[in-house]
Amino acid sequence: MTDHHAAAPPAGPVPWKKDFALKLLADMVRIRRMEEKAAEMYGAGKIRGFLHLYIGEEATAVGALHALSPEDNIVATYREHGHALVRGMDMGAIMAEMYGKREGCAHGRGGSMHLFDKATRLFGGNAIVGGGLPLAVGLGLAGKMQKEQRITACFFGDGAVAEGAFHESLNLAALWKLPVLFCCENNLFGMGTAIERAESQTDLCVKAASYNMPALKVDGMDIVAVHEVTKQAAQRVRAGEGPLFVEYQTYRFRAHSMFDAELYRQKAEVEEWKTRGPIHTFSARLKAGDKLTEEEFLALDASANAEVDAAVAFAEAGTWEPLEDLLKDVHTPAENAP
Amino acid sequence: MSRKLSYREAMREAMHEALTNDPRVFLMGEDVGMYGGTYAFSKGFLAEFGPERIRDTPLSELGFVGAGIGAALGGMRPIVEVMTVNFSLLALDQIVNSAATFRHMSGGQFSVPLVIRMTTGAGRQLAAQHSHSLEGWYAHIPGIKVLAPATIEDARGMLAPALRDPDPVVIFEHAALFNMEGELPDDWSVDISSAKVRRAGKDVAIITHGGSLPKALAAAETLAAEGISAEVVDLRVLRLLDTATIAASVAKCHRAVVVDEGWRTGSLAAEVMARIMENAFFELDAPVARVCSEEVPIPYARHLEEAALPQPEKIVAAVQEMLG
Amino acid sequence: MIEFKLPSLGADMDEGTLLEWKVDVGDTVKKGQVVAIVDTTKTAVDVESWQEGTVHRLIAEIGQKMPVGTVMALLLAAGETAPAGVDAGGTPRPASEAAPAVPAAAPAAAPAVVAAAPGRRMISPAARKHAEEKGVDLDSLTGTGPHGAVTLEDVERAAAPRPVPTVEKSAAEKAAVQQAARAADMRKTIAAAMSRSKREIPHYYVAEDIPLAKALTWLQAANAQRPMAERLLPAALLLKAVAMALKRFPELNGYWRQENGNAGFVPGAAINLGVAISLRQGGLIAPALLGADGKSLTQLMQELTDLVKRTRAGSLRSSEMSEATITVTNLGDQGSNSVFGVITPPQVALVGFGRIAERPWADNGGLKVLPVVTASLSADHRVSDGHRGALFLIELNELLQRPEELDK
Amino acid sequence: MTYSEIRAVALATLLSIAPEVEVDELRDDRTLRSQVDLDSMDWLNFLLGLHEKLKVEIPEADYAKLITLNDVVTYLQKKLGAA
Repeated sequence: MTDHHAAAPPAGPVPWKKDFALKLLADMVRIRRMEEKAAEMYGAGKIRGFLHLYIGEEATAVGALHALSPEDNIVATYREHGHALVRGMDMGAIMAEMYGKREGCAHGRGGSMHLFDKATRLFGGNAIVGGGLPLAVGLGLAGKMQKEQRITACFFGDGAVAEGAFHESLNLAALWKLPVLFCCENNLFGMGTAIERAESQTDLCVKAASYNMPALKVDGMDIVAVHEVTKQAAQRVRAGEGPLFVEYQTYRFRAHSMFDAELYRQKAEVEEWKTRGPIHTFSARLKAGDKLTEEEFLALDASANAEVDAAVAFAEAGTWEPLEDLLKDVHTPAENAP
Repeated sequence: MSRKLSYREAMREAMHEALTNDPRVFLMGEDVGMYGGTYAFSKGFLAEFGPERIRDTPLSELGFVGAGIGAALGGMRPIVEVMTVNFSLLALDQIVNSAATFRHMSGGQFSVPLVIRMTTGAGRQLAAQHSHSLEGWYAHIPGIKVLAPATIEDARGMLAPALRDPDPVVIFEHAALFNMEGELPDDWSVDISSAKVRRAGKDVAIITHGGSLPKALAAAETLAAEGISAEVVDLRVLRLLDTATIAASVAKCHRAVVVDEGWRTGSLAAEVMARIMENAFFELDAPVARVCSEEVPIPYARHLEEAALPQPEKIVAAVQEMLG
Repeated sequence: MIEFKLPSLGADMDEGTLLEWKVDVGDTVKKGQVVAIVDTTKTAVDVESWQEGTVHRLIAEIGQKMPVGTVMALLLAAGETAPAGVDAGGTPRPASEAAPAVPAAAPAAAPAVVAAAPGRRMISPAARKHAEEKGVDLDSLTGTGPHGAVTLEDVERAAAPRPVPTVEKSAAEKAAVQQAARAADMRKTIAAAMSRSKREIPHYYVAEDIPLAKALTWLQAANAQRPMAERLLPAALLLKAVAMALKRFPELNGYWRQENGNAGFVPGAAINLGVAISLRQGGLIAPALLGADGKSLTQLMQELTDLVKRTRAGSLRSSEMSEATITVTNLGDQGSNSVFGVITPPQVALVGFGRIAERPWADNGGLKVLPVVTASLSADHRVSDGHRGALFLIELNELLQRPEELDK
Repeated sequence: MTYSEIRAVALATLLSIAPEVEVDELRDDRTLRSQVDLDSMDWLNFLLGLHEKLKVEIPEADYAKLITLNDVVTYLQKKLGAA
């Protein structure tokens, strides 16, 4: 069993105005509470199938997505509840989708691994490891060909790096200088396989460089660093420099999915990484900089819990899609063709 | 009025027209640009439409088919050319798990208006890895349409409605047809939903598609000389099968032979036979027969390849056996 | 009181076994705290509590296997005191909502069976094949299958002797209607069988004139010592002779069978002579005299008489109808000089006897008048050749010249 | 037994074998077997019926004398008379 020792927790002043900082903190807490409730509802049998939680990695999605524009395209993976929420999706629609209810964002057809939202240009979760990468390249190609300002951000894990799709997509994007931001959330494990047991080259930025693609590395637990680096990267891509690769070094505090016994890592390692947890370290830095009081934290935590309870109530009250609609939308009805 | 045209020129004309009429249309695939297309379908396009819209790709079928899907999601109308169905196996994940699935799985939010063209079939001594006929695999997948243009008219006419279709359309072009010449009527517009009776008859219905159509017509000619009137039905659309036309032809002839270059087990022929059994059971005077490729990796040597593939003589024999 | 239930522990897991409690009565439990370790089919897993409170009672025991949803422990919510004497039994109640009660799937639209084109009757292939074999005329049948299609069962019912439908009419009228219906049905059955025979069986014909002087004088002498009721007819002699002759010509006694693609002769297991019996109001049935070669003339005569009576009364057993291995038709004393019959499929031969009559007969240079019968053989050229057929008739002739040996 | 009584018995026996016969159309002086379709089996059963009802022996040798209905009745009358 290899050890991945956690560095010192993120620290230092937060160079943001208070309301912006609290907005990001609130988003992280909303994700955390939503994911905890999802775990509970899975245990209660309300959510079934597979469920991959984002607890521990919140800083990456919140920091990165707040550095992008609503017009940008987002392609994600099956660990995408946090991304969907920060992108602006209603928590009730997410919870209802995990319940399989008709009121879910995909009418209960996708479930936890396939959240879609046309309004926020979230082109889905994807249960195929690396499945989203070629799609992101295509979206980038369409954007470039239609001279649009939007860029495409593609989130994927360290596991996807081993797929052929990773090699083919990065090469295509670099070859055609497409406006694609490759956001690799390296949480050190591809399901139960530590990265050093899957990759001959574990420095992912070196991989990206082999396609002549500029690459940046950032502490995925430090929301300040994540946000600033992503903002800079997005500007370069938007300016037409071509694709860019960002490696967010992060860690998930819970099992790969519900449930695995986590035989592949030591409990001590998890505890060690928890000391670098994104929420409590950010709160501490804000408090130290007089940008957050305990009451304010409790208030935003309470509002997060209220939002979660409302989302659960919305999902519980949801209905099942009628069987008559089973075959609806296998094809696109003529009237609402794109 | 009509004019003489080869299958290749007809498809080339169709693509040229699509690229000219709609700026969202672009062609992407291996050697479609500088090389002019492996089978010269896009010769001269690069010079005329430029590298943005005639994109040579690296040998990354999963990558560029996925990119085609993404571009379609992004508002373009891509034509992705996969050199042959044999290489498309590398891109099957993107076609099955993304292209075919997006519309339904997203609860109707996203459509994928994409056309994928690929060559198929054997007969040119390319040996097992380059001689597959796997249309049946694609015709199995809900969410996409599958076409098999076998005539000059269809080669010219099918691309336009395929590009207009909001969902993915896969077009199989049989390698043996490219040099075939024929008359193209002035009004060549066609649908992409129905089968067509290419030759009327009353004693037996020979149901086939793509590269096997010329073989079926040749067999019908031989049978006519023996006083057997064979009807030849060109499926044209492999998903969604035009069951009504198939059933009507069986109802007229009461006997049917299905010709399909795929291997018989779990083949498209098997599906056509099931449709006949479900919809025209009481019309049958004899069990439906089929002429498929032998269940063997298609061999290189000419005599072996010919023995492995459906041939007019095998079709004639099947009909004679049936009429007893 | 808060019930702590065994949570669902994975997509493919319905129950778990408690390995270890991580808390004890009186401990306070915080949200997300691991309270137990449970073994699933895959592996041992830490189970956390999502509710907060103090442990009031641990219900599940170590090693207990239980379905998901079983109440494992009871917690007191913050500030709640234990109600006196309450001993909430931990009844295992799967909390997980049963699979959503969803209305039964709309039945997939059964593919509408396309009704046959007008004018084209809907007849199942099995029915078509059986009708041809049994010589049942399909046009006369109304189908009971889907959409009025004629099924195999419809044909089988038509092939077996039919109970004639009763109509409220006088007895005589009813009998007449029955008779007419039966005769009409019979005519159609015979027509179908005979046309199939001519279509499929390449007949060849051979004939032989057989002098019966010795045979008839022997018969008359035999009848003289017999009571009238046991009196023998010449037919009995002829049938016995045919049966004896067939023992040396098995290729005339059996069936032409068509089984999955290959067809061929199947020799009869016994010599069962189908005796053509005409019905009084027209029509013909050929029930079988089973094992004729092994029976005495007296037995044959009795069985023949009984067969004729039951045939004319319409009460034949179905086995008698279908077990003949060859047919013998005898025109009797009202018949013509000779008869060359049509083989009854699937048999492969038919023996015909004309009227026994006085005929001029050359006998070593002189001319005599003798009772003579013309015996004929129609046979299936796929199975035997004229040469063998002729030898059979010659054997028949010799047997009839030694009548005394036939009565064994 | 009188002639007509014997004739009645003969006709009853005939009907039991050939129920479709129109008895009143029968001509006594015409060959019986040309008016009624009786094969050798029927003829034997007809004579057997007379033998059982009238207890009269009819040897095969006498068959040639029994051509018309009249022949049959007078033959029986003679046999009965003598008995």
